Amino acid sequence: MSTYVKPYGDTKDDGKVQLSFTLPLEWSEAADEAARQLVAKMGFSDVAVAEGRRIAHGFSFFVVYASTPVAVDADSIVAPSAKAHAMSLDEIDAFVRERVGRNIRIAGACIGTDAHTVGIDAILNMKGYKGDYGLERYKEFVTFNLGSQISVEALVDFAKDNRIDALLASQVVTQKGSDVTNFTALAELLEAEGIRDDVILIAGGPRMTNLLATELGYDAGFGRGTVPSDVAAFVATRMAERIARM
Amino acid sequence: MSTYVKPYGDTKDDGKVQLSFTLPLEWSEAADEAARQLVAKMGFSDVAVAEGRRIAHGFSFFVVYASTPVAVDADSIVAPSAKAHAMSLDEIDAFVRERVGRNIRIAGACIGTDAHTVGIDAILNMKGYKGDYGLERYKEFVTFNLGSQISVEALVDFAKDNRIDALLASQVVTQKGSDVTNFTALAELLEAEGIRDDVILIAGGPRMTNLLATELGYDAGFGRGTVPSDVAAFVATRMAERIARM
Amino acid sequence: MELRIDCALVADMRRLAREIANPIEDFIAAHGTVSVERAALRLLGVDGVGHGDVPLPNLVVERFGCERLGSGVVRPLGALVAETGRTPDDVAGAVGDGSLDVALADGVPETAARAALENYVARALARIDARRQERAALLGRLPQSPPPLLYVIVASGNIYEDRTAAIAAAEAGAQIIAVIRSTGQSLLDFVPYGATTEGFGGTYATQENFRIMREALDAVSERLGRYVMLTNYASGLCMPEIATMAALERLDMLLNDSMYGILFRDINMQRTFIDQHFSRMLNTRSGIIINTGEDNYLTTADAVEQASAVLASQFINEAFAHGAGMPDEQIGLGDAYEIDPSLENGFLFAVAQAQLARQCFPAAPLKYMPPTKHMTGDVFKGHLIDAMFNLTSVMTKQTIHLCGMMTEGIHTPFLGDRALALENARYVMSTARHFGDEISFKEDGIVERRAAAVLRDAHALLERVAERGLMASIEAKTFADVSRTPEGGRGFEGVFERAPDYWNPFEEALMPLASAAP
Amino acid sequence: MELRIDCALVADMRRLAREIANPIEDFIAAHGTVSVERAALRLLGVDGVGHGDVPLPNLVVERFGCERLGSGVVRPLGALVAETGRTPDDVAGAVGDGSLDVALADGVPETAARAALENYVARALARIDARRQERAALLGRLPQSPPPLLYVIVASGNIYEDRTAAIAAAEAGAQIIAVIRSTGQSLLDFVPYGATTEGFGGTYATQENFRIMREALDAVSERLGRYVMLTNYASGLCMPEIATMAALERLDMLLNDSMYGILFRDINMQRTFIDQHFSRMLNTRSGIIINTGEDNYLTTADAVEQASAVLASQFINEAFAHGAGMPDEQIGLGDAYEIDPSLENGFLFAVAQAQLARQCFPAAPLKYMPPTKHMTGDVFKGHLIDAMFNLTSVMTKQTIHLCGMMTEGIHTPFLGDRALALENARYVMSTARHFGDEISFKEDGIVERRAAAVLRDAHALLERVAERGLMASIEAKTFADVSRTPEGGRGFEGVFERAPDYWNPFEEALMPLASAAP
Ligand code: B12
Ligand code: B12
Ligand SMILES: Cc1ncc(COP(=O)(O)O)c(C=O)c1O
Ligand SMILES: Cc1ncc(COP(=O)(O)O)c(C=O)c1O
Repeated sequence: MSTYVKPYGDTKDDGKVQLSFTLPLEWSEAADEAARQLVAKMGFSDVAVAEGRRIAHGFSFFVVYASTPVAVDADSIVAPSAKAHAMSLDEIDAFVRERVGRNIRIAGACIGTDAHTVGIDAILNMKGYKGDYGLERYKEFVTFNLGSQISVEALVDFAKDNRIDALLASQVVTQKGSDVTNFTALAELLEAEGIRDDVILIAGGPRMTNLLATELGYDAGFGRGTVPSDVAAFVATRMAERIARM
Repeated sequence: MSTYVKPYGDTKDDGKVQLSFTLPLEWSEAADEAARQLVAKMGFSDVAVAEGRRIAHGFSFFVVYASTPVAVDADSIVAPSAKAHAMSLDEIDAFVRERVGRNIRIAGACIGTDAHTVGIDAILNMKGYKGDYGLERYKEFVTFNLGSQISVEALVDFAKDNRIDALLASQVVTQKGSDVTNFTALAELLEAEGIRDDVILIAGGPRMTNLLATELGYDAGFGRGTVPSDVAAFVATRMAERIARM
Repeated sequence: MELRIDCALVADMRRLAREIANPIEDFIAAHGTVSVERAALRLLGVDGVGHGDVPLPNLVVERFGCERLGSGVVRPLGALVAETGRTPDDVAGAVGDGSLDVALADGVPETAARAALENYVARALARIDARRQERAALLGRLPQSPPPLLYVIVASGNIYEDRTAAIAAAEAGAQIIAVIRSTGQSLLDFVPYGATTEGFGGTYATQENFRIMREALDAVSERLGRYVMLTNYASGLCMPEIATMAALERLDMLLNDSMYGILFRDINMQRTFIDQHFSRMLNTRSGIIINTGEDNYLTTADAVEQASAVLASQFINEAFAHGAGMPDEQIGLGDAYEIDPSLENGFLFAVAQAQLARQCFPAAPLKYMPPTKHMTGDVFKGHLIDAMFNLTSVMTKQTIHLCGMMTEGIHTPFLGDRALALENARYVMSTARHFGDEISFKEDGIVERRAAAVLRDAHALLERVAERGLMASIEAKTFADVSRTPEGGRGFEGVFERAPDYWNPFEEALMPLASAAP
Repeated sequence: MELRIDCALVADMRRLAREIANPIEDFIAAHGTVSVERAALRLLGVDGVGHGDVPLPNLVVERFGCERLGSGVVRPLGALVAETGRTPDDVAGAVGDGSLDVALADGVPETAARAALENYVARALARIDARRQERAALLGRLPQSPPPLLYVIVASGNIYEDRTAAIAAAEAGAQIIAVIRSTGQSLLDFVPYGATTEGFGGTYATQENFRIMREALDAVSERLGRYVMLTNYASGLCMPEIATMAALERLDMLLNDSMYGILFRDINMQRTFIDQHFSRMLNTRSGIIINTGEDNYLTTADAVEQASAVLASQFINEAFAHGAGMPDEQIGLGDAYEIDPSLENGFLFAVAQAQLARQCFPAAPLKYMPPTKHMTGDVFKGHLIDAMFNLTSVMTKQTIHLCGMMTEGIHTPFLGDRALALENARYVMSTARHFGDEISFKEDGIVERRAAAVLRDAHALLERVAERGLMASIEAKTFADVSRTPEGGRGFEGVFERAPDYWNPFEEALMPLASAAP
């Protein structure tokens, strides 16, 4: 089956979209017209330049409403969430005891030059995030928080030296694609060292999606709004699957 | 010469655009992905779904930043403003006395079912708009304000009966293209009655542009931010041209 | 956050407003309108359309009214009911299509005609009361969030898209849904029939549309565990009929102003005064909160200058509402945040005005309208102006809060616009929830001086109106800078002088409430 | 809008902060750092890079410092200047590339070495003073708009794009431009050289970049008729050198905190304390306003809990600034609007904190940082949170107002984002311009109780720190929940004990100012 969806303004399939942008043009009626033509050239119809104004010498800002003819087939989009397995802390601990039979060793870090530790700390630290305890609080996890600006090499060495089961990498800075570069480097180094299959590899950060993470060769990816138990449940379930397969 | 311009985020030609829209989908990571694919399908690259969230049962709202490959040639865009002739009230009156040699008779109305008189009143009424006196204040204009919800037929009849030189039509409601429909009807009726060339025909309203007005067969169009002297100057200059041509 | 205001002046304004209303109410008591008659017919169960899609109530009034409109149309209808034993609706249909000779009514004795309708009248009132009790029960079981009650409009022009939008808005936090009606409906001298999917800037107010929306909102109220209110417009040439339909379909509020139609729609003033009186008696009985239209003074003229007109109008609206027996709790007096955003300290002026209204009408569920006039295509700026409005509202404890849309300057709201508007209101009102309780104003500062000036000017305005009389004042451009004459404007042909035997059983039934008024 | 606060407590906090600073200042007086030495070299005119792109000041310190760093590097330089008759810059170049034997310095008598530099020292100070006078003249001729002074960042990572952005921002109303430097520059133990077009989240702080921006802003200041200020970071391992460059290029403000590097960059605490002292003496002389970094307590932890840490840190920063001779007018103490937008009455808490700072530090140009932590991808909501921040700022008369960006949760600001942010601030601050003057707070209400609690907690915190000592307190996780040891962290190797003959002519010159401090 396929369900094509379009943006919804006030009527099904009207395709209404709001856009805003700056053009390097001094404002004039011609600049408004340039904005209109630009948006029309993008493929929109019914282009209304709602606002066009000078914001500085040689720059104008525009707010535009227009209709897109584009639709996507919502049914064909597969973006399974890594958060599928909702379990509480106690349930997860019990699950690990029963189905894994030993502690799970977890290491997390902000990799590359990234120093935004608040996100990974939210997942790892005892106190957790939004009322959800962090992984350190779980009885069946042994957790290492390596902190910020950890090179990919250092993290892989740590994993080898400490028999880590699950590696958690965070990237908050995304400028110039630095997040993807660093995540890729980590996955590749693990492959090169021949230990990729020994660890559950998890990526996280505000722009991360599970889909992107799997494309990058990770087991899972977690984005904005993640709470620790989302991650804990994933790790526990995935470990159990591995144990079962062995 | 041609100067291709693209939206400017923080670097020349980065093509950055902000979009927002609603999709008729329950929120999930797949809905975020649908939004991403939709914007990619519109032709944007570097699509970042900055925000995706449920706003109601079966509806999600998205904020997206992306880069467009589209550019427009700013130099090729001709959208001459009708506001070109900056003159003060006294200058305009003097100009009319000298170059037209008689009073100019002006009639204005909100046509069709439109009852938004504030805009046309701003142009016509004595007190004017933003500190700029209205056309009624000009010594050399004889002004008729017909008010709101004036049918195209009534306006044309009035023009004929009162030897009107300049006809000012306002449309504020634009839903379902009603403005264009009414403006077109007025221009066509004037043609049909054979008096199109006897009047200076002017369109106005918040979504009007001079370009659109000329496309609709008007002498000029005035949009948001118009002050009465813009219109007065245009009418006076155009009248003088006509007199000179005769 | 009390302002020090001159309470004696306030009391005197209330006295002046009553003085202004008195002669008008005398006039009302001696006159009737076709729309009040049609409302009575609707209450008796006359519904549906006849030949040429003309609503039955209109057809009946036309038939009966040609000669003896002054006596009202209910008596002849009652006579025919007595004579034929058929229901009023049936009789109306037959009268409408000409299959029943209206002359048959002539011979029926007064008492028989009255008696024939007794049950129908009682049933109508019972149905209204039942609707009112239904509402009370629902509000008890599904309590609303505390005020300011967030109110949004739906205006797609298609009742089914409006329904989708209304449900979504309720889920996003709306507590009141207004279905905007199509441009110009107020000038129609009949109420369209059935579900409608067209209209400009809204779709028609019809009884079926009311029903569709009420049903949808009842369902969503149950789902959300809080009652979501529905509102529409009892305004224009069919004001009393809409009040009737709203009573029957359990709307919770109605836009209803004593002078709006006169000033802003050029509806005849006699017609408007009579219609609003009957509408308000009915609204009182149905427990419907009215919303007055003072915001309209501000959208068409300078908000700083019009402030005193707003306050004066609020007092006049209150007086007429009281005159129709309406308790303060149902009188939603209007105001709007229309001050020019570029005015330095404009926010202080808006706070002064809103707080002044709050103190002058402590028990009224004040209705606060959002910025509209100064909203441009810059949706980002617009969102901020709405935020300052939201802040003013929560600070001054407004009751009915119309959420401003960032796209006000562009289009009727999109579904997403409404969600953002509600988010705006919820955020600002939560983060500054008790700010108003925390502060007091500098004595004789900008805010207090402004409030005092507005009060003084409004008092002077009411004095002038009381002296000259309301109708003459309206003619003399006292309000909104327009002049209307007592015989001018739309719908004057539908006004009649009551004959000594004029009879309207609903007026009779609702009257006691009116006389018991404060 | 005064809060009733316990003035005795405030006075006692100031006393405690001094008590805390005293032993650290004694420590500072007995120690030096490589970066202070490099700053002295820069002041003497040593600039440029040598072999391997290493800056000359670094090369010189390396060469001279290997044995006798404790005496400072200025004396041997002076000796070589005396010996060779060449300029300090020339000598440095020759020392750097090894073409001049440093042993030559050994025989030169103390007085000769000192005398050789006298003119250079005087010239450096004269240049700083000239820059300061230049600023004063410009401010006189091109007066700024009244505070809150709107401050925006540019952060494209390319100094030329940053220049474009800065000019545009100034035209859109910005009064202060901060050029954000690349991630991690604070951890470099040298200052990069020349114009730079790369970096993450900003480009490098270099003297040439400072010059480029200053020139551009001077031009736009003339065009706009109001002086536009420039700021950067005197923070990290090169704090004193950046203060030097800023003095020479007429920056107007500098981020400069007495503990930020220790807590948030794991820079050694001894290094930081010494560096900040010298930097502040220099900033005092150059008339540069410092901006402290209390906002950082709030971005990494709960803002409601950290409120007292912010206030305590403000007192400590003030004490150290006073210790360096800095007058109140140059001490831009920090705070931020980081309260969770979903917290009911969060706005009241923010107002309480901001007003508290205003009253504790009446003469300080308070720096107010925008919401960042709770900003998400929802730019519409973000714009509103920024509006409430803007309102708080104008109400509580903050001086230096960093404009929040609706896109804070997404990317470093676009040119258009900045324009919208400035529009937001201008609108809110104008429409509510005198609101703060108009109101007073309920006695013992939510706002006053909150302020009192924060004051009490901050006092207790300062008491504990005074008792334990600042270094030990930092080790014991008193601030920002991190522990740092006196010998730990980056840059400790650059700290040295002063030899009895330690000589730094600039310290000597700047000292009198410091002793004349309040
Ligand atoms: C706080 C902050 C800082 C603090 C960081 C302190 C610290 N110890 O972390 C300080 C002040 C040091 C800082 C510095 C910088 N910052 Co900063 N910072 C922020 C800010 C305001 C909040 C980030 C945050 O803490 N969010 C809260 C947490 C809880 O959310 P989160 O990180 O998304 O984490 C959640 C999920 O993503 C997920 N998650 C995250 N990681 C992981 C990992 C795993 C394994 C899993 C499972 C889940 C997971 O779970 C978390 C909980 O739900 C953001 C703006 C913003 N509002 O987002 C800018 C921001 C991230 N910073 C930015 C920049 C540019 C910088 C600097 C480069 C500035 C400069 N020139 O110095 C430096 C870079 C420092 C460095 N080397 O990385 C930019 C990044 C732009 C971009 N998209 O690339 C932002 C977006 C601000 C902006 N608009 O410019 N910053
Ligand atoms: C005030 C107002 C009203 C008042 C009008 C009172 C009156 N006497 O004019 C009332 C309350 C009656 C009203 C009613 C309605 N309104 Co209305 N209204 C507005 C509002 C808030 C302001 C318009 C305004 O006065 N602007 C100020 C003037 C000065 O600006 P302006 O009209 O653009 O005029 C300037 C220029 O455009 C130009 N200009 C205009 N005309 C002309 C003509 C000439 C010849 C020239 C040279 C220049 C010129 O010069 C003027 C000065 O610069 C706008 C929202 C908004 N912020 O724009 C909605 C708005 C226009 N209304 C709207 C709607 C839908 C309606 C109703 C249909 C609602 C309803 N269902 O009843 C009715 C329709 C009534 C009708 N039959 O037309 C929509 C229109 C949507 C659309 N794009 O189609 C808007 C945009 C609101 C919204 N977001 O939904 N409205
Ligand atoms: C009191 C009142 N009635 C009615 C309306 C709606 O307008 P109309 O009468 O055109 O339906 C408004 C709109 O502002 C109003 O304020
Ligand atoms: C006082 C202070 N210095 C410096 C910085 C900049 O960080 P870095 O030291 O990484 O350049 C900040 C940023 O928040 C700060 O507050």
